Amino acid sequence: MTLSVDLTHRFAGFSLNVAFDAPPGVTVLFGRSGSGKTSVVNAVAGLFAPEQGRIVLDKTLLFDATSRVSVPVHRRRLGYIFQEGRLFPHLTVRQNLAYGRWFAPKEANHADLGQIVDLLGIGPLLDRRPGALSGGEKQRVAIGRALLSAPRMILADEPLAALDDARKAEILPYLERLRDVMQVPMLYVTHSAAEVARLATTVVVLEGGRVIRQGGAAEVLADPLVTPTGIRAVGAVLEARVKVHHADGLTELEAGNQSLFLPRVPQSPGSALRIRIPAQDVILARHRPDGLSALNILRGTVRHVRAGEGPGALVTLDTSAGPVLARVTRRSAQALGLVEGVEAWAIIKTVALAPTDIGGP
Amino acid sequence: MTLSVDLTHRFAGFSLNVAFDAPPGVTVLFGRSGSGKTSVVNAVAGLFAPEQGRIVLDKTLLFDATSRVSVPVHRRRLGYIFQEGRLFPHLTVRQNLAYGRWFAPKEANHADLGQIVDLLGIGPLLDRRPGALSGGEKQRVAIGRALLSAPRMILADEPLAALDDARKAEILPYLERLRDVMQVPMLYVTHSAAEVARLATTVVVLEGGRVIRQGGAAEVLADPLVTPTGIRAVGAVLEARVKVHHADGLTELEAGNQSLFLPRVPQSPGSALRIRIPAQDVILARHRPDGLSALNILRGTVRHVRAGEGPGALVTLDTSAGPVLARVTRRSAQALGLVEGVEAWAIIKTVALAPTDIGGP
Amino acid sequence: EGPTVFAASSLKTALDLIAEDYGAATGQTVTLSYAGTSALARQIQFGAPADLYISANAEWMDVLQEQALILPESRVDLLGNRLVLIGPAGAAPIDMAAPLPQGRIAMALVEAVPAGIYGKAALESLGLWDAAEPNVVQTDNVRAALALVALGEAQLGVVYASDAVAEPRVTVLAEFPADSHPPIVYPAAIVAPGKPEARAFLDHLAGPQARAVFDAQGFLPLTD
Amino acid sequence: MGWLSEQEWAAVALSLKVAFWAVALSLPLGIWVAHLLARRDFPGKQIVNGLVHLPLILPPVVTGYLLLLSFGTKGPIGALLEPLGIVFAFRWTGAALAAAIMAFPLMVRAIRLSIEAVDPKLEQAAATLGASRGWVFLTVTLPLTLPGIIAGAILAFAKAMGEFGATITFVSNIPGQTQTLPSAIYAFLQVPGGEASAMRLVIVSIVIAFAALIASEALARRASRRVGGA
Amino acid sequence: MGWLSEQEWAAVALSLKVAFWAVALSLPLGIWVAHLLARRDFPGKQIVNGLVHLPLILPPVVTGYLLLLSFGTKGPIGALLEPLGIVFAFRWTGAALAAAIMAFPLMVRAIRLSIEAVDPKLEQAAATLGASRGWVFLTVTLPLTLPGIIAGAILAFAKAMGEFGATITFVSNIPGQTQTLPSAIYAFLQVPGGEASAMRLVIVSIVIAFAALIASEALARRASRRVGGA
Ligand SMILES: Nc1ncnc2c1ncn2[C@@H]1O[C@H](COP(=O)(O)OP(=O)(O)OP(=O)(O)O)[C@@H](O)[C@H]1O
Ligand SMILES: Nc1ncnc2c1ncn2[C@@H]1O[C@H](COP(=O)(O)OP(=O)(O)OP(=O)(O)O)[C@@H](O)[C@H]1O
Ligand code: MOO
Ligand SMILES: [Mg+2]
Ligand SMILES: [Mg+2]
Repeated sequence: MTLSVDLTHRFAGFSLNVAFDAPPGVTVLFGRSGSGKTSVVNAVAGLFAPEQGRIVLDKTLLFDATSRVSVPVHRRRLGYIFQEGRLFPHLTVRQNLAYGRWFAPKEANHADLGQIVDLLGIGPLLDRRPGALSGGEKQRVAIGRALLSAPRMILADEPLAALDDARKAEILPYLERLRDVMQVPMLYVTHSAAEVARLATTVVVLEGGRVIRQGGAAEVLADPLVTPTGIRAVGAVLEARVKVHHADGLTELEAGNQSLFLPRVPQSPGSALRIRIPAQDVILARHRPDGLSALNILRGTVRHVRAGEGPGALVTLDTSAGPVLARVTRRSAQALGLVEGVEAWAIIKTVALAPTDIGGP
Repeated sequence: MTLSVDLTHRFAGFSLNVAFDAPPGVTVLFGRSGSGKTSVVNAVAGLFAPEQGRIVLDKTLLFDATSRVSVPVHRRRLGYIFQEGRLFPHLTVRQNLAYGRWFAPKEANHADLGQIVDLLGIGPLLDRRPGALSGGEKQRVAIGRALLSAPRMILADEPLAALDDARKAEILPYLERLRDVMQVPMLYVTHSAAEVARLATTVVVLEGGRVIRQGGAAEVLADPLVTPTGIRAVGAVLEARVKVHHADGLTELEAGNQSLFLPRVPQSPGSALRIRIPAQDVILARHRPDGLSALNILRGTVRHVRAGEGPGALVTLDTSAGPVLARVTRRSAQALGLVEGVEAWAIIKTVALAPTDIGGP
Repeated sequence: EGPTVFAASSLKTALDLIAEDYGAATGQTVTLSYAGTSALARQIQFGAPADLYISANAEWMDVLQEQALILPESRVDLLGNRLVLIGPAGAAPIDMAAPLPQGRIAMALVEAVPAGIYGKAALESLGLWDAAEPNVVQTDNVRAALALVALGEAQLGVVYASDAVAEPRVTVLAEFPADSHPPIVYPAAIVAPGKPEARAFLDHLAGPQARAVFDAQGFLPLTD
Repeated sequence: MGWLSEQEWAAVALSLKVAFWAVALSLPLGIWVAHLLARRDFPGKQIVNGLVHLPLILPPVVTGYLLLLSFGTKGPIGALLEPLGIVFAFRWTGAALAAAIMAFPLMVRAIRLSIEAVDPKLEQAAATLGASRGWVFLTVTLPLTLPGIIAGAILAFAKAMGEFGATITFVSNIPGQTQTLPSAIYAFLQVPGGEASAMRLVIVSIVIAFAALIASEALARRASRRVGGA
Repeated sequence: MGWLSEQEWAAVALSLKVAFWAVALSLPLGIWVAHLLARRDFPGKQIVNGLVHLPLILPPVVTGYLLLLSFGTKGPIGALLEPLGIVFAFRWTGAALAAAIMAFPLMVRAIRLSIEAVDPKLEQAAATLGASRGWVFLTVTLPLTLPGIIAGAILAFAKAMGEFGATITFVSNIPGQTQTLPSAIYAFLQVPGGEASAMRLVIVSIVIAFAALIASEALARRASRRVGGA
């Protein structure tokens, strides 16, 4: 399922001019506060009619300003997880969750209520009304409500912002499963580079109402020039394959012909994975280091060294597993003689490949 | 200014039983969604009267259930940044910001409107009403409104959750300045370990309505048993002192008698700093490593090795700068022979000491 | 400064004309306040600034007189009226000796409003009440009863002759014999303490010019 | 029973019946009109709004007279409805119609205010979950408007209990059929010394109205407690 | 001018004056009572609530009669106020009083509904910023209640323009002093052939009321646009 968006709108003091084509999978809208993310999502949902533009989902024309086509919101069947919850105050949590099911076509692929409730940890809340739920509880119910409406596509506006890391770590794999197993496409807004790396098929970077960059997750995150949410987001994404699960709880992956070790992942041997290596978690050495607690050491050739404004430099290392990025100090780069063409080793801490940074392709 | 909280309340299905004493500075309430953080803050603000309990701010008794004392909300003068914004829809952004100033005593220490507006980047929004602001814009105005009310104390409930990293990085130093220069105490709710490390004087960890741990930020974050928001929060906090600013943009710090290098920090030589070293960003070696891009290598002695449930282990290394924590795989721990008493080197990437993890003492 | 007159509403047309003439002749503005007889009487009980009261029945005037709110010597039965049975325009006259034809009979409230009270007494004395009662629809004033017949909603109505005159959509089918009901009188009296202008106007009302107007409106001037 | 005469009891019973049906039957229309005025823009909206308020502006007698003109047996609407067996003239149904029309502006305003207070964002959320306009209205707008509907109904009920001028003009006063409490009270007040009798009926009115008010407050409280939380 | 007699113009002017003052002077009290009923719990709340609704429940004549009893020159309150120079009996002020009392339940309900719709969380936020109860009310509750206040005022104005029964019973129907439009219409309807004259006045009433309605809608729209965003 592909989504094609092209829209122009002038608010007083802010103009939106966004066009992108999203292939199947998860498209992440990434950008600073006020860059227009929610406006784009609202236009796709049909809650906001831009002055100009055209929105097509698969073969369905959802909106076209010129021919004055606009499919009514309720026929679009897009499960929208709002930035601000929007639970129905007069219904219990259970009724909120069940609301969309009422209207979904009978033959739709329904998620299982019990499973979602367990996933979100909202079992004890089912008979309460939303009024006195905590911030995170509200957000979890809102996620469940959208997931249970059997949507053709999910629109998620910072769905995990109010949640703690542990809860995020529980929900993210489910979203991955939606993407991979149930093939539900998503338009996903987030400020979190970890979520981008983990979920995104495509990243669309917005700034001041315009698309400043669009591309695959690996590509966009590896681009040091695109750091809308801070330098910490830069990193490489490698494609890997599960090789074997070891008895000590580690999983061995193969990327290129190199081995990488990760805490046990659920995927069975042979399955493909994406792993993200934040540039700042990589240490470089000119000689193969020895006697380190880090298990993952990749050999490569320096492709280029880009000095930033501060004391840092970003080094791209071509390895057989793919390009790996490393942020080092200029001082170190000089001391080690890191220049284009030299051989170097990237040292990556096993446990730095944290679960939230791992996802299927 | 010290805050002493002791309260007991039974909601249907949830009971709150929280007591803690907070020294001057920033007290962070840390805990999973639904653990009772907002309820505690509401009780301090006077928006929720617990069945039992006593709340004292400095020498002022704010609330005492037994003697039926409850200072009215508006006399408490606590600047509350709510989890859900709560902007006044009928007032412009400017009027929202100015609201508290009206009621503040003339002699109060007023923050400067222009400065706050710049800090929060809400200049272009001043004449708009909050209705159509973006999620992050609302949140920023809410922060400004509380800061400008000249409060005796700030209550902040996940104030930065809706913001991008870049914006957070701009606001955090201001909060630090409030804490350090203007000496405004804060009760601060967050899910972010980085914010805890940076701001917290004291951390109170809640779970299921009870305090499960309380202590200094360094102490609590270094405790692997307290990981309410996931294992990634564990790390050591070291006290350091600025030694010299180098020409290549690095600042040299001294911790214990060891040198540490950081991208330039604003503090002048001689000033004290707190730096956080997340356990997962530390690599251990048995021999002094050489030819690495990492500039910060600390020598120490393994105090203990704690194996977790997964494939990981947490190693505490006593260095002259203080205890440093490292998360390594059990496999590495065995391979390197990391046991109590052996000598080891901690390799810390310079740039891993990111700005949001640095704060004054 | 002319007198303020509190008068039963049904006198409006006649009194408006008379007051206009009177004003033209004497230069005095007569202020006329029209409302239901009972409302006016109560207002006088509570100190209304009325100089002259013209009631549509004797009872309310009696009440005021007992409470010494009017000057008893000024009280006159100013006007009389006749009670008539009406039907839609063009309907054939009716013989009161025979039973009334079927159809709704519009009357003012038969226990409360003078025209209704008189009407009921008249029908009773003619032996027609028991048959008529189920068909009686009662209104809060005579004019509303008249309107029901004029609009064709009721086939018969019991109203004052003075009401029937000016309504072209109704005809008088029969006149009730004067002895079939208590005499219909509109007593008038000066409200205490008594204002000279009120006496002058009361005298004018009893005079020939006013009588002519009342006559034309279907009232029976009683004062001689 | 001895306190009120049989005919007075009949007036009490009739008033209750009239007020009940006046409210019950006009409520759906009131909700519809309120929704129209609150949430739609259409040409002639101000005319509809004005018409709704008309019974408030006009003296009741005029309203009653206009009702008689249009809904009487000889009136155009009355003549149209009669073959269908719907008769208002001189029936208690007419009293109910008059009461409903007089109470309509109060009912509509209360409901409209409540509809306007419903957050459109919740309605949008319902639409994204697949609910069509009609379902959004039924499952979100309407339940959230409940306090206003209750308020509107009780206002209308009170007004219907007290309505007199339009009722007596339209359906007159036929004991047992169209004699409501206010007509009976009016009659007593017309004759000297009738005040005491009138007061008995006034007290009955007040008792009924207080009971209805208290019930409605309890209902509204429950409705908003459900929305508020806990 | 030829279309209406001088006396009729006087009635129009008087009705406007009466309705304006009835609304203007009762509005603060209406807001206060609405706030009390919406946000406070106190013993006797149901009694207050009932009293507010009383003029709706009672036939207007009864209300007028009770006003006469209490505010007449011989009534206890009237006697009390007279030395202070405040006289209601048979003055236009009395007509305003009657209109205000008859319109009061409508005004209070509309405002109350709007107050109940204000999110208490905003009021709490204002309190944390240092606003005392009174200031919270003035700076947050009141502005957010504006649409309801406008609705309440226009309902009350319409009712005041149409009020008849209580007014004529309380202050009579003295041209130039207490003769309002409805009283004048009523008087015309009492005499044969008066319908045409009555209709002219009815049209005047309607025109005034429509103008007031349209103005109030525009005001309310502006008030809620301000709240809604943009
Ligand atoms: N009035 C109430 N009735 C019943 N339960 C309540 C009430 N108020 C709060 N609770 C429950 O108390 C618990 C703590 O709520 P609180 O809002 O303090 O959580 P929190 O720690 O702030 O969570 P979050 O991070 O999700 O905002 C929640 O489970 C909540 O549902
Ligand atoms: N109706 C409107 N009138 C004027 N400006 C508007 C309107 N709606 C949105 N905007 C502005 O458009 C910009 C983009 O808003 P949007 O909600 O899409 O931002 P966002 O990227 O979702 O931000 P955040 O991360 O803070 O939620 C903001 O500056 C907002 O103030
Ligand atoms: O003139 Mo009357 O008092 O309405 O019958
Ligand atoms: Mg947004
Ligand atoms: Mg919370």
